[in-house]
Amino acid sequence: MRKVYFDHSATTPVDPAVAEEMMKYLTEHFGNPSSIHAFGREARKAVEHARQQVATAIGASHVGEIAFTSGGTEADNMAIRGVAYANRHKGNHIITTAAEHHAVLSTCKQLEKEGFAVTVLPLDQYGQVTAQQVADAITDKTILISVMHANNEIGTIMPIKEIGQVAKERKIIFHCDAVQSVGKIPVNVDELGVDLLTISGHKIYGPKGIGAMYIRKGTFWQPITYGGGQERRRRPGTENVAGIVGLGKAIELATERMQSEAERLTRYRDRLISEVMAKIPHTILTGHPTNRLPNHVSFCFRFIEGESMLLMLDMKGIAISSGSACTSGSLEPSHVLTAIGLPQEVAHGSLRLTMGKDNTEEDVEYFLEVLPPIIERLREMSPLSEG
Amino acid sequence: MRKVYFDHSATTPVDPAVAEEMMKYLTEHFGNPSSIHAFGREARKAVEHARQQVATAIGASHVGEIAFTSGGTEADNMAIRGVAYANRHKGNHIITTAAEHHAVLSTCKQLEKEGFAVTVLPLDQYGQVTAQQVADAITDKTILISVMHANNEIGTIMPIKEIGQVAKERKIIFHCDAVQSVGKIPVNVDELGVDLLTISGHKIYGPKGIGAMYIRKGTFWQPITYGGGQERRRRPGTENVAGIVGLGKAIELATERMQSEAERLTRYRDRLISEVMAKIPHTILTGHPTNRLPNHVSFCFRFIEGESMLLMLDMKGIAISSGSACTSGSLEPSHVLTAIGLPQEVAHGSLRLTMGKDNTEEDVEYFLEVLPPIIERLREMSPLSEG
Amino acid sequence: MYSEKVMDHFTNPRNVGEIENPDGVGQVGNPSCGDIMKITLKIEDNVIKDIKFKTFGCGAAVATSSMVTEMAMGKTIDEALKISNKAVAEALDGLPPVKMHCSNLAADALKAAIEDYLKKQQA
Ligand SMILES: Cc1ncc(COP(=O)(O)O)c(C=O)c1O
Ligand SMILES: Cc1ncc(COP(=O)(O)O)c(C=O)c1O
Ligand code: FES
Ligand code: FES
Repeated sequence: MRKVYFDHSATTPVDPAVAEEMMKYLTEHFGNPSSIHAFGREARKAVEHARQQVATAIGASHVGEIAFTSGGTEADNMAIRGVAYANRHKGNHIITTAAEHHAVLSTCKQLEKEGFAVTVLPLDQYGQVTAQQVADAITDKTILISVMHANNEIGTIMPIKEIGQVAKERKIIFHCDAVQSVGKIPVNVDELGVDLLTISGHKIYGPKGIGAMYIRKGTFWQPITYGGGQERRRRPGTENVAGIVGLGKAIELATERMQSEAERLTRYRDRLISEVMAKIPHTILTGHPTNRLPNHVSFCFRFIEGESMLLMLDMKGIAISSGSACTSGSLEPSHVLTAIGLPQEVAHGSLRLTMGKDNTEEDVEYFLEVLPPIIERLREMSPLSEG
Repeated sequence: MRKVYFDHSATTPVDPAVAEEMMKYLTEHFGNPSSIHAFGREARKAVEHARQQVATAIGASHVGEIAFTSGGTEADNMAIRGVAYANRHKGNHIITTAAEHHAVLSTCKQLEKEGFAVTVLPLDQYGQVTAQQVADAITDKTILISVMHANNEIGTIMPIKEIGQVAKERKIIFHCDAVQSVGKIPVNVDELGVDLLTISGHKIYGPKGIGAMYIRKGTFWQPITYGGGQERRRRPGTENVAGIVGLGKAIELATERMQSEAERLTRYRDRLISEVMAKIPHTILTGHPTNRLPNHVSFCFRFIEGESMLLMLDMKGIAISSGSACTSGSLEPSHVLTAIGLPQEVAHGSLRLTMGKDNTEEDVEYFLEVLPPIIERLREMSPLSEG
Repeated sequence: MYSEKVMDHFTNPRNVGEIENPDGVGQVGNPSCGDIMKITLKIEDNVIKDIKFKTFGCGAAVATSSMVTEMAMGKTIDEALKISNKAVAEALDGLPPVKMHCSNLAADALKAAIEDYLKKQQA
């Protein structure tokens, strides 16, 4: 059976070139970067090389502005709580959006319990907030703005540059979760005007369990875990050398192929959107129709439920995801789908298709062939369907 | 030149069998364990298999008592702060020892800033505390005892079982950092009577950047990072599947070879101790002479400084470490060496030799041949030396 | 995640559809999770002669619906009323814990359909 992986926003395979690099640092050059002997120095060199690769990819002026973390979630936690605690004397107000990942929203919720005040900006129907909304929410207690670059569920790209200008004018620290955008669309910390940025390895053909936080020189911030002095006292624990090497290589490769991949996948994306909308009635495109990630397609199909769709597509060899409640284990549909105004029963029928470097036009055609009869069959089974 | 790696307490090479397992989960079975399609299910299965391997290795009754972390440091942070915050209503007192790793001590120091009271038990000349010391330190505000199983710098093994009994009698939660002992000496959570236990992958021929926290069912505890619901809501973030698989395999292999390795390395250890002590005057054995890790040898050589020794040994192909200030980057010698009563100038001359599975008797002989002239040369250079 | 039996009933659901002019109709739904099950019955001499379902929901919801129709077919009303949600889950070799509460409503739908039939009989 044909196997088509269409779930690159969930995770990606490690690029063979990345895996090869990592392998060397697992077995051969296995030293602890803190050791001063030859094994340690070899590991240290690799870590600093990777740090340079990450800095270059996102246009950081100083290589020391990159700290490696155990993933996007930890970087989000570090950025938000680290800024909040370090700036408590100045104020307690944080601005974020309803589109953010749980790593940001749950962290903000926790901070609320600890006495911070959080404004969660509502989204328009496409999942965007405007710089004006951000500006209007700022008070003299505001210490942090956190807005994601591109949304994982609906692919919409936020006006980060404009928000960055507002943040700069009002002198407020600005964090951006760029987990989904890095390697797919240009990310330059100076052009975007961000002070902290979150990166995750496993979304860009690097390994899981590694990420990075960019932190602009001079930003008021403090660590949130305690231990050894690694990562310039920003993040303790023996460095995940192989993971760091993998992230460095992965972000370099992703940057190299970004433009050509973006063009190729945008073609697939637009074909998928127009053909699905044409072939299948009662379909809603979620997210912005054009201002979205090149590899990202997402719909809601009325009258049916996401998990059933997923299972049927899985039996046809297609791996895909949904924001349906039944797939989340939480009994509630995705907060993003609700925030863009979809009623619960519609959100249940969500489907997300995210393409990657190994997908071909044939994969797209296979999907377009397989999907309609599945939707039809599920609608026949559905008591909601008009028939 | 002969290459001898004698720094296994700092880190270990990944076992080729472990690396091979990991490789599969980097490239081929790369799914996100939270995904419900075939790729996700494959990854989930691997994670749960590894969880079982860890549970089995430490004698945990329930596989759900294991949560994977990004390493020993994160597990220590999670254990200590998670218990402290969750039990704040009962009391604010924590008992620990001067032997602990920074991941424990710095965390406790941070908790002191947050209003907790911490008793740091002093060590005897061998680096031990007694169960009686622990018992005497308990107050009606005590909510946590944290004592490491074996010390990384001097190899001394703590009377965990006896302390566990005290903790149980007094109904106080007991955490044990077993990073250095797991895989080297028997670790059974029920026999030791611990409620939380810290494990790190890279000390047992697994990868860096992965660890585990054992948490006994029913223990009052709360998470310290926020995000998705992974690891049964204990530790958010996409699971480091390859790392988890590596840790599972590594702990299984370490357990299998534990007894034979312990016997073999104890022979090397005792030979090293007796020959070095006999050959080199003004040498102090640090840590307990017998109640110490089988692979662990540590000395202080008077009148000389650790970093110089390390560099000279490194030029002879021997990788080894020191608790000297000059190697730590902190300008202070190891807190453990100070805590066992060594004067600063003696602590400066510390050397730690930690053996592993690939070391041979020839490595031991090579070291015994190379070390004395190095010490002699450095002493000739030293203004402190009596000549 | 799902047992082979669940996947079998999900892949080849038995008795899908809606009976025309049914003797009893039952619809239940769990608003928090969003699954809705509708069962229609044909009853003769107190025996379930035909039963069909329609379901909006996850794999477990489809499988439990299918299973309950198979279990109820040919049974007397009294026997069918004794089928519990738990029995349906067991007949499927179990459901994942997260699914136990939300997707396991098929027996309730069956009960609702039978009660609807009994009410119509009284009228
Ligand atoms: C937007 C966004 N932020 C953060 C994360 C968390 O990253 P990680 O899985 O590396 O913890 C993800 C992915 O899961 C994401 O899509
Ligand atoms: C006793 C002890 N605890 C904790 C740690 C920290 O573990 P990790 O390096 O995996 O963060 C180490 C090693 O560095 C250690 O020796
Ligand atoms: S003598 Fe140079 S750092 Fe200590
Ligand atoms: S219908 Fe939602 S979990 Fe089953």
